[in-house]
Amino acid sequence: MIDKRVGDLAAALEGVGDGATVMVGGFGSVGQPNALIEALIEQGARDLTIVANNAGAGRVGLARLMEAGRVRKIICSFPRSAGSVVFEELFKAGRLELEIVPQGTLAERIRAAGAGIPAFFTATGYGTRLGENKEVREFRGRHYILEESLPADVALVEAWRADRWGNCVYRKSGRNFNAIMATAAALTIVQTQHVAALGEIDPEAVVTPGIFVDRVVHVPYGDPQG
Amino acid sequence: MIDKRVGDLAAALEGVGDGATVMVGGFGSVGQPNALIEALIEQGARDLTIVANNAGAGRVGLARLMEAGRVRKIICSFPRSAGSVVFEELFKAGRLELEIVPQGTLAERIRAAGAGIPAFFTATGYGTRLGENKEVREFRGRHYILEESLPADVALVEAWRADRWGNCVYRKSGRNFNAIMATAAALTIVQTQHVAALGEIDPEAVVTPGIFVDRVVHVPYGDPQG
Amino acid sequence: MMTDHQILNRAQMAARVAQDIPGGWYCNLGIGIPTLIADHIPASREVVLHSENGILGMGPAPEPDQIDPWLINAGKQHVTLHPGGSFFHHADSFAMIRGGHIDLCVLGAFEVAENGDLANWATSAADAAPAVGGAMDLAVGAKRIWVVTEHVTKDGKSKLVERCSYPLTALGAVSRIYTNLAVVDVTPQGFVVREMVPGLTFEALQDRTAARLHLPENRNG
Amino acid sequence: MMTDHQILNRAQMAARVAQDIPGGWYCNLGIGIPTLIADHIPASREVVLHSENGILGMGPAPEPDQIDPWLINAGKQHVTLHPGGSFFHHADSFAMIRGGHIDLCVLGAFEVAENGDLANWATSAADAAPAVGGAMDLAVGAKRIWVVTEHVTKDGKSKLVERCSYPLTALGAVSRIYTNLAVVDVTPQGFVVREMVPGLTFEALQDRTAARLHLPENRNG
Repeated sequence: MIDKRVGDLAAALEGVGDGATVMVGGFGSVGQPNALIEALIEQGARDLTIVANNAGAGRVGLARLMEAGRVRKIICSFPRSAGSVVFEELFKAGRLELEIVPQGTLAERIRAAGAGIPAFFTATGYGTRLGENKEVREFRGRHYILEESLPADVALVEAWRADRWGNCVYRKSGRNFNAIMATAAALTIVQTQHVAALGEIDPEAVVTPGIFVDRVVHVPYGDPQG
Repeated sequence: MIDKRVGDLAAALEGVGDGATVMVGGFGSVGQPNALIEALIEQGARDLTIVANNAGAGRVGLARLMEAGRVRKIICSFPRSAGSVVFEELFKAGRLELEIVPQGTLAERIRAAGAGIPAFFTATGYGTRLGENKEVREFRGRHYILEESLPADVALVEAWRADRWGNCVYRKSGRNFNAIMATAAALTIVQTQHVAALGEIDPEAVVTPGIFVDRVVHVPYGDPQG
Repeated sequence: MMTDHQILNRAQMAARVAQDIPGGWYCNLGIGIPTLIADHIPASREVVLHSENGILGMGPAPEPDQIDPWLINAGKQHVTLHPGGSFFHHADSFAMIRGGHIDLCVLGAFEVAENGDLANWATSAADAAPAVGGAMDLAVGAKRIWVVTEHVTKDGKSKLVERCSYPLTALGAVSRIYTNLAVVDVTPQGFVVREMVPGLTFEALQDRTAARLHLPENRNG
Repeated sequence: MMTDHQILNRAQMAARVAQDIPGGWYCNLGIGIPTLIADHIPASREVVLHSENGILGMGPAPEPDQIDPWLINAGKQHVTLHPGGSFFHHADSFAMIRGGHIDLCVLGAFEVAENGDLANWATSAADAAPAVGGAMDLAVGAKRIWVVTEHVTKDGKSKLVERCSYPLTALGAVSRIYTNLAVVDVTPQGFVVREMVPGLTFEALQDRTAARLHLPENRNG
């Protein structure tokens, strides 16, 4: 019987290695896999590359992971936001490598990794600083730059409901990066607010089919804060 | 008030021009926009390029459109199937141009057109006849070929339910090419089995958001035949 | 030089943009003044708002006791959803943007050049960590880009320029600019003034603009 | 040359493949003999079947009075859906395939070469209109490709060859072949025979095979 549910957060994070590239879902406070991030801090993996839309806020979650010195590099679209104090400190001190990617290119690079597309052309960034040193090509009279896919070793995902096969649905704006990151990692770990019985999620409404999911841990975390 | 519903099939097909590239959804008999195809035959546009998975069967629908001499070229993955008699006749007679595309590459080229990606690399077809004369590039030790996006002038789509904003859901294996073709055409025309009131379709379960849809025509067509 | 003319405040600028958005358009409204535009579109006019974090059919901010913590816009503010709205993931959301399905995107700007170049994400070439977000994708992807911004910075520098000095967001992207003083089209001939606040002269507007302004041809001819 | 050995029929070949599919795998079964494999996976072993027309968790053919006309597989046969199944569109379906998420794809073949090259879509280089379907995507995308096929054609020609003569589907794709006579692994050393039907000798199998066969190293050593 396929049962991807694991008993606790420690089991969910087992085997994440030093040097891993870790995707972290969420946008703003919605859909953040906070329990998995906390568990990753406990777990101890170092020298991580984080892929996320933001670079953390306050001194909790992603920011705490960074403050603990466990992040070597961050790949994101919006590092500076209200309360990104830890990022600011580390970046100024030269202790954090940064790769800024336009949000749509970030999303498409992640989707491409999940879809077996190693590279694609996009108009986003052409003629700008973020397009420098990238291959330029014209299609139908317009200029585009080549972007490569962005795969990860691990994806940390927050779902609203998941079943033992790993099928997931999300809640409102909590779908965001979670659904695409789930497809792009060698090890996809889901923290879910609710566990559904197999067959309870409408087959027409499954957002992440279980094929993309490796582990499911039940964390009735409650509503996003802030 | 946004109301994309039109009164009849003639209004749905209005303005489709000679020489148009027309996408036709469906896989096997499921999700075929049969009423729209019949209406396209009535409508009279000629010299069409058809994008579809198959090249028609029997002497109805797509096959009848082809038999009427209205199709210049077909882009598909599986031209020869049980009952593709019209295709065989026209192709042998040299009266039909054919572009064969692997099914996944066809799907991705359509999706790319809808997503503003002019070209992408894929391993599919590398080293085969269908990869000949295509740019080859190595990424991370593996060979890929470059494929361009495939946009269309018109997409003919069959949905299960649609509302006046054009939001669509499909039924079981009827989603197939319909959902991606809806994103890739300048004019997307939906024939729907059922019309839903606005807000009746669960926002979490909308497959084709109305932004992609131009016209909706209510055709309670019934179950797929065969 | 003082002139006796009106200066639009932020709400008035937003209202002015809202006037020009026809029903049926799919729009993405950026952070800042653009976000305010939604409040000035009459409820009778159906304009479908897109938010890049995966929402189509976004409604106004909820009453404080009606907040749904799971529903925020790209500016991280709580919002609502209209009937007919839908949710989707980030790749699908930016497929809508990049694929040219959004009729209009309204953005703020640091600078707009007379060739339509837009600079709105980084204030200095030396800033190694500017936050780009979805600005570049929106600027290349939407069918039309309008900018809404004060005509000059707090230091009195014109935001309408011959060539951008800040790092670019996109080339030739902007087609219209709404400022607190004027509505200016970006045309192949450069900036064309379509409208000015009452009491403002063309010359006074030109004085505050670091690129040449033109009057529409029918007013010249 | 007659030998007194068993020859597996189609159902037996399918059953033999089914033996080797562990629970928990995501599998795509091609048209023909591969489709029959599903009937030989015990219900107690959860194997999740994928169909490229947008189904995961496909169940067996329905009873005639239970047919759902909206649910067909890639071979256009009516099927059912297991609890836990899901539907998706063609781009998402092939993202699963191309993205390496399918553990196993079992396909038929015209020819398999000792370097793993597969030819299973066109029977002649001169055929201008062969139907490729999803074969090329599956052959490059699934984590492993097994072929199930008769060992020789109706005309007695070996389907296991040194180099394919038919148009290729994919290079170096196949890792294992199940025939009506043997189970053969494709290794860097070429074809290695893992299993033969009772009564068949290695020499007799080699006689029917147009490429050199090897025995596993542990049987050689």
